[in-house]
Amino acid sequence: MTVIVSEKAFLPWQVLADYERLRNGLQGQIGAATVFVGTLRSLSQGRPVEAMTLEHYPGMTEKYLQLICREAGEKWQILDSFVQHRYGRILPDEPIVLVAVWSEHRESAFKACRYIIDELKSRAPFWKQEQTDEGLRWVEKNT
Amino acid sequence: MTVIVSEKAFLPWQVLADYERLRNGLQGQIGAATVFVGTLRSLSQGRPVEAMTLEHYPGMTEKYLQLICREAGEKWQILDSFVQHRYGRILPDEPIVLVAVWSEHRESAFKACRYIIDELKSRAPFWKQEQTDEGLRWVEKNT
Amino acid sequence: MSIKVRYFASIREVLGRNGDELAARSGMTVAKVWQITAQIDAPVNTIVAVNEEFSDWQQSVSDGDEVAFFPPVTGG
Amino acid sequence: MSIKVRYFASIREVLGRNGDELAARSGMTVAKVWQITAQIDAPVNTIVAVNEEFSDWQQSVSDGDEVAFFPPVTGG
Repeated sequence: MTVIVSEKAFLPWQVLADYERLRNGLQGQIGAATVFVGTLRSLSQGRPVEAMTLEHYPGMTEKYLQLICREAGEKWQILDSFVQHRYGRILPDEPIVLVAVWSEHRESAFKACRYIIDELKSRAPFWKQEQTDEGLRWVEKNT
Repeated sequence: MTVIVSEKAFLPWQVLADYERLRNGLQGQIGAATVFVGTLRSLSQGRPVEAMTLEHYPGMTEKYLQLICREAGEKWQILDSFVQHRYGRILPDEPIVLVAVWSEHRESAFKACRYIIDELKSRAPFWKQEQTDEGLRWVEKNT
Repeated sequence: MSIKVRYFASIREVLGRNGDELAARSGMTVAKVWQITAQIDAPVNTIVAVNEEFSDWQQSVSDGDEVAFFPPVTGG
Repeated sequence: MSIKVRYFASIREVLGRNGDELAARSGMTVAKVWQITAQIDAPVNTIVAVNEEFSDWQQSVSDGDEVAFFPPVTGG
């Protein structure tokens, strides 16, 4: 289980390739991997988005991401999980969040991956501020 | 929508990085990507698996994978889908299948990705033959 | 009239060949194609496809059709 | 007794600062901490956390606690 909260942009597929290459101990066990990547779209409620700034609560963010991953591991039989989430300034088409879950069978991987992103959206202390042609505005509700 | 059925081993994260890099026309639209990777485990029903040979029905395989992806696109609002599936001889820890779906919102991406892998397992004409320490045996039922 | 018959996986192994070529009467069913070419009882759960589409034993075949017999699929 | 108070996102902006340091009486509630430091009504839906855990307005705080106020989260 690994949780990374970082400001720098990341390439999800590169991150996963590196993570799997360096991981020890699950040889032969993994039958399924499920991945979710959330990316910044360039339209929000019909207005063009120039950029987004993600504020977060350092410490509490990591704590809740780890808690959510642990909960997923208690609810479903999974072998490993990985979450990377950005903060700071993000441009359209840049990834915001990456969630990956590995398990023996696909049911657990799908369920746990979905659980982690859903819970992250309702419990991890991040706040999005969009920069549109009307200026800055706080996103008030997650979709 | 892209479907690839091929004999050679592939690296799912590399395949996705290349596919996204070369894709045109969805700039700013994608908010969610969901990916499933199925990998050969080294244990099957308690016996060590040395290798697996996947037989397929060339032509019908591609046709059904494309049909299933089209069906997913009719059922959910998705922007793109990608399936790569191997045939031939596969070793433990090697990927067998990769499914990826891109959409504006995560609900469609998760549902469509799950649909594609579930339907693939029941309708795409592939047959697994495992090589264990007891010899070769046809896998009779998908899990 | 000619029908191309294909066998896959365990059915291919049981019959010892990849397929048959059948000179056939018009209106013949898939079941009849199996009976003439395989000459054994079809294994339980045998799936049939006509021209690369899932079909059934009562389906009539036409000149040039490809008929395939195989066990339940196990891909993914 | 000292309480560290933190504000995030729109609440930080409304109050014009990142936080406050509060010398406080023992047994003070989170609601009281807000009242003393923010001195305005809390925006509807304000979320509170004590020591990096979701909490509520009736929670009592202790010396050294960190109390945070923020709007509903919108990550992911």
